[in-house]
Amino acid sequence: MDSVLLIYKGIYILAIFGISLLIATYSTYFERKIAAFIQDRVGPNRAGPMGLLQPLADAGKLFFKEEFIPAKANKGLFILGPGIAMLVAAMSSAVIPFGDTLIIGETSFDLIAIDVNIGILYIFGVVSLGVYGLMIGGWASNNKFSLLGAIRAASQNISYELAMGLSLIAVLMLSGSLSLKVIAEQQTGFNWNIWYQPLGFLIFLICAFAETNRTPFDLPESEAELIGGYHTEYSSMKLGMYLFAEYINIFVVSAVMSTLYFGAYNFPFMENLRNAFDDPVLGNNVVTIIGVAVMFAKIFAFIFFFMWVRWTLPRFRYDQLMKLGWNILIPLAILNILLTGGGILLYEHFTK
Amino acid sequence: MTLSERMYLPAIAQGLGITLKHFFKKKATINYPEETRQRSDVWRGLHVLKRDENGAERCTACGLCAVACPAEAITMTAGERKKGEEHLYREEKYAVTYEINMLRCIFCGLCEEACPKAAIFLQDDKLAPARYERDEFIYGKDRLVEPLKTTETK
Amino acid sequence: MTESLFFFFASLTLLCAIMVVISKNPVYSVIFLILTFFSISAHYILLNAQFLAAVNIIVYAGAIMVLFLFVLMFINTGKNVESTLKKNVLAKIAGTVAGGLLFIVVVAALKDVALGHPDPATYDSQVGMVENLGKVLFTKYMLPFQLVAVLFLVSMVGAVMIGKRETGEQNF
Amino acid sequence: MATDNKTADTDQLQEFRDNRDLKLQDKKNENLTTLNLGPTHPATHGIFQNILQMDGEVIMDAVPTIGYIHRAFEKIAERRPFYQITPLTDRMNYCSSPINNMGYHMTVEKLLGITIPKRAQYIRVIMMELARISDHLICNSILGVDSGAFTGFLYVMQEREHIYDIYEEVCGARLTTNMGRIGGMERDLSPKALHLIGEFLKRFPKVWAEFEKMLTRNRIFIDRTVGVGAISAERALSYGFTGPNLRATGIDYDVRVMNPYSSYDDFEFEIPVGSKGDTYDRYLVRNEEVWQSLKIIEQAYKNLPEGSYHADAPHYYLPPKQEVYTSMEALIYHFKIVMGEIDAPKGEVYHSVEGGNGELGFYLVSDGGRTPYRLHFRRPCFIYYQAYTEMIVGGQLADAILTLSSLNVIAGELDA
Amino acid sequence: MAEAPEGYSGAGFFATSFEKVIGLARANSLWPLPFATSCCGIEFMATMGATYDISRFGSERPSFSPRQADILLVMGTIAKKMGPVVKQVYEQMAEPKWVVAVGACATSGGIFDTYSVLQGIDRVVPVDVYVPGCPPRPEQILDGLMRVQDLAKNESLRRRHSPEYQALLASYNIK
Amino acid sequence: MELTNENVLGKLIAQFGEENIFDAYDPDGIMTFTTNRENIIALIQYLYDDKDLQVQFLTTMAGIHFPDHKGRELCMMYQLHSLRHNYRLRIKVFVPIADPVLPTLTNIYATANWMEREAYDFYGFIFTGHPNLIRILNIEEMEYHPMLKQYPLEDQTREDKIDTYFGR
Repeated sequence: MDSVLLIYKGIYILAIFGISLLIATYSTYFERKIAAFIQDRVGPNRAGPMGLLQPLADAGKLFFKEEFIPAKANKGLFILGPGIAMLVAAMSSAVIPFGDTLIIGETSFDLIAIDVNIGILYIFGVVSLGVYGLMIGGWASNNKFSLLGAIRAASQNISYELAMGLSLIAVLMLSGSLSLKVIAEQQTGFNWNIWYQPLGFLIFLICAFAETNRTPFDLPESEAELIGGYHTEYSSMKLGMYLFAEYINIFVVSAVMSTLYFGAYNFPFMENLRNAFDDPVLGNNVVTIIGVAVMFAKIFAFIFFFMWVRWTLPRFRYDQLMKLGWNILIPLAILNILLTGGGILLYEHFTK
Repeated sequence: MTLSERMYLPAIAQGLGITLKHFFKKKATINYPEETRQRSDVWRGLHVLKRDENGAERCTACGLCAVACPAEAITMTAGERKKGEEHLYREEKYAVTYEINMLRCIFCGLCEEACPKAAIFLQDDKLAPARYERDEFIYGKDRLVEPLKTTETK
Repeated sequence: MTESLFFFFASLTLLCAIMVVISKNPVYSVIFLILTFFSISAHYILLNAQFLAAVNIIVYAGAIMVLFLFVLMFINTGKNVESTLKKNVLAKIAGTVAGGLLFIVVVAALKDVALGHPDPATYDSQVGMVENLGKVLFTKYMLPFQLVAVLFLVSMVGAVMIGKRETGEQNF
Repeated sequence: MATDNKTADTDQLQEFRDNRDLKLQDKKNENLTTLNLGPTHPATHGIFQNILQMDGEVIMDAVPTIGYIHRAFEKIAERRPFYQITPLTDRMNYCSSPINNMGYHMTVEKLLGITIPKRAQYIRVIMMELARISDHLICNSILGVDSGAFTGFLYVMQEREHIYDIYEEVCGARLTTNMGRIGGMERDLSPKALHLIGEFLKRFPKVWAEFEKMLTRNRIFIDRTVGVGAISAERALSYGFTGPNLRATGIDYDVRVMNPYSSYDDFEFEIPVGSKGDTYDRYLVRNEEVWQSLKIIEQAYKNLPEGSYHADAPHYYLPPKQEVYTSMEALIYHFKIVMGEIDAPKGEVYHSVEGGNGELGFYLVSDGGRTPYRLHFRRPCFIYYQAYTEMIVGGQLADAILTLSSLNVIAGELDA
Repeated sequence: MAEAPEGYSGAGFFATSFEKVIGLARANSLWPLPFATSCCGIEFMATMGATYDISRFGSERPSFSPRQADILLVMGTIAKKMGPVVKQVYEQMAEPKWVVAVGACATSGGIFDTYSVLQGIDRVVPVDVYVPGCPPRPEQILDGLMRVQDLAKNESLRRRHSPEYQALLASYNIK
Repeated sequence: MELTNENVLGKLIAQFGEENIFDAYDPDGIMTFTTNRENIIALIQYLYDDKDLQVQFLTTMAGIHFPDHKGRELCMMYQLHSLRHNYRLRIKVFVPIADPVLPTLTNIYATANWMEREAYDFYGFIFTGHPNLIRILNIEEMEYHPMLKQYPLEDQTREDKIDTYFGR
């Protein structure tokens, strides 16, 4: 029994890792395609049918490109940087519930790698480490553009983490738990958190853009100013790892947003569907499988949104970014906490 | 700024709306190697040395094109037409060698304009292709002169 | 299992801590310090205090050390300071004295310490969980908690004031 | 012009500059980092280098270096017959080559004393205004690209393709047009060209309005540009600014109105002016100028007079090919013109046109020979780029880049 | 690792060696470094634009950092003042790298046969593909890109270590 | 006062004297006259300050080389513009090539800075008082001033050039 679960967990973790890699790989493809479509172009279409092999071509090329370590760079840290970025990005998807429980025979399998009761803090902790990859890489490159990028990344991530955490607290007040699984379970059917937390979601969304360094917050790598920012000096697969990490981060953040605000794997009328089956096990499994699909649909919708915004908006300037984070988002998040607290009190006052 | 502009969001939503509209628009791309974009009739493309209606070369090696060329890309040597070559060369003088350095050429069309015999012509349907070696860009008469229209190809 | 993990993490913590001190490059020091925090967090997890573990990482590794690194990158000194320090005999003597004093204090403090042994009958393994922590904080330690909060607020206001003064405007 | 935004705080800037001087003098100040912006930086679209002294993200000083694509136009011009100089002018401000072509032709016509027929003048106006549109279109959309909004750029680039189609129909090239000849145009507007212009007039306003909608009132963009790279009217005049960059500071100097050429006095149009001379004003002025150019094209297109498309100047304008074959006189003229054996009269002329970036002047000295004795180009970019240092100091790196793209410095024109 | 691209149409494809696969990967993912100095750079914008769309070849990601670029597209006049910069950028690029000289100025100096202009960038860096035109039409630039793709497809993985290649670099005084 | 060429010239001669304002003529509607290097700055300053003229815009500066004019080989042309009155005028100063020294204009017009550097680069004019008189377009190592008539245009390193048929 225990060993079955252990093996299952191992397989599941591998699968999640594989899926996030796959999604990250194909995110590059979708980014290019979506950018092209938005810009009235057709995008990559010559590598394989509809250009579907484009990411493989990129990966293959990056693997076999010359490894280049600048002479003045700090070698150890130069290699460590992308490693940290990749590792941290890959770690963070462990606590996300991608689905409910599958029941096979007697055993029920949770579709979550590790269900810790501080899931959200875990993600928060891991994500907050992601910036080290950028900072160390940027600093070790011994290039001024990289250094500027690293410094921007550091200050940006720290500033927006605060607002992000504050906007989260409102959700936690509603759910009363730090476990993502519990938060997901609470939003059955159409009872999603977004209806109670529109402002909180907005703040979280903006912070998510900032944390993943996407436009309009892509200052650490803004092409027009810093060439490549922190990854200016990187070539071959080390660059690939940075790019991977960025896309995995988008994936994870999308998953977190779906879980926290958009009901994770829950979808409207799921209870009706579940009850429509005579066999509760079958009903449960069908709903779970649909739930997984729904979860991924939500994630993809968010990924699309990320790219859509990326190709629409101009980026902020450094000081404006800071101002937005500290002067607008943090007060707003605090206001949101107060409002939520007041709301909960009122609700309890009138219902009890 | 008005209040709505201060809020960031309305303008952002408007921008997103425009880009989404384009997402579903018909694409403007022309798949180049398979399809080609239509060029104007007067497009100044690759040079050709014309023949007259009898298949004789029009060029008389007067050198006006070489003088008119701001890039100094044209070189030629003139020769006297011998007896029995009337079907090859229209005038009494002709260009023994005629070379255009396509790398130097700026396709300004001044040579075409300068030619009093309407011999050199910049075609609208051909472009100078990219190549690997610098030497391949010296276009001699073998590549410049219009291929002879034989009866078979008619 | 737990015991061996404890020893592993304990030795890792000590090793990293020593590396923090002896690394010549301040950036390496910071990275070892982060590793130290990680292994301390591992200790927390072994104690079933997941919340503390996570907060330790978020606050120390995720925020404070980032700022350390940030400052180090800006200053980008390292070598010069180190070499001048090394040559200075006075600094060496001062270091020795200070280290010796610290050692004495530690010995004095640990001399009479009796290791507590929790009673397995009354020990609540969930004591470190978030709910319990929250309950304790908001009941038993209400006053200290609020005092700390006020202190925090004051320091925040102070930080804002200092930050503002730097631009040269006389706002207060 | 709508500039309802916060005023540029000149006092603060002055204070900053005083502080900066102190900081720069203090050589021991190790907080300043040197950043080498260019010559291959993505934002320096052409090639110019700036060595920046930075205090964190703030620029304390900048030392510009130019000349990376110096091509010696003025020297070449002294060795070429008049008609062969046209291809050179193409490559000066390559975003709006027809304006350069026409400006040069008008200069030579002024020297030779040729007046060209109305129809040719109107065709020139159409082409020049199309060129102005394509110039401003690149400048403003690149401003979007440099601020991170890439997409608008590709929307308007599609319209530029249509402008190129018109060029192609008129002269046979897309970018380096070599359009027009001394004494007129080389060919009349073909029916297809007229049709394309008509289509363009119908379609372009929609695209341009959409582009404006994406950027103009977007607060991120406004924040990024308002007050950035501002220059006062006095300084701008002292630096010899002309064109949109001068008009953004509030001075309505436009060669098309001050010294009308090529029948510009026939058309109704307004000169948009800004007030603060910052990046946003430059953006707005260019945007508005595009609308005005459209207005001019529309008028010229509607009222295109009948007549010849070139002056009757057999000494200078090549005879039609058909006549060369048949008439001896035409053949002689043809040879003389092509060989460059037409002696120009002695004299010196200065003629200026409103180029994409300002007053594009040609100072031509002729000693009666076959080539210009001296041809000096007044290149607006070269003249106003020297103010760049003054404009970016005190701003941030990101500001410097937007200022650069809003100035529309064209390397070909800068370095000549 | 780069898997054999399954489903890639064409009979006998699977018989091709590993080298071919890498070659294909490289050919379809040529990230350009647009070294645009003048007019040709403006035409390159058109190539990137919607009508010609260089992204179809997988090359729409311009890497302004030389480390990440695969092809150096030199577009526009390279003056003598600029020559060392071109060389430096070339040296900074990671192998495998290709150079395309686009336009009359970059290939041969064009009309600027003057004291200040380099008469073709092959005087400072080895050039793989020349694209004529002043400026070339976007079609021609794409043509040049496809030529590089052909080169990349057929290039042996060991070419960059071969003595011929080293000798070539040495003849340009590079490294 | 309406600005006509006669008016302005009269005013300037009254101010500076016949010996300093000479060779006035009007080749293309822009009044052109010559002055000497001692008076050029004062003259431009006067034009700038005068209430009636307000010639406050420096359009361009261009050097010209006349190798045949012995003793006054180099000419510097200043073209000024009064934006208020839309009145242009052109001032020339001739200096010998052995002593190509002119006072700088940068104190009046900021834009003169690079124009003078360009003139130095091309012709070798020396502007006294210029803040940073170094080459601007050419490489610093260049040994000659390329726009002087005696120097060739062509790049001497070109190999594929055949001179037959090129009359130049």
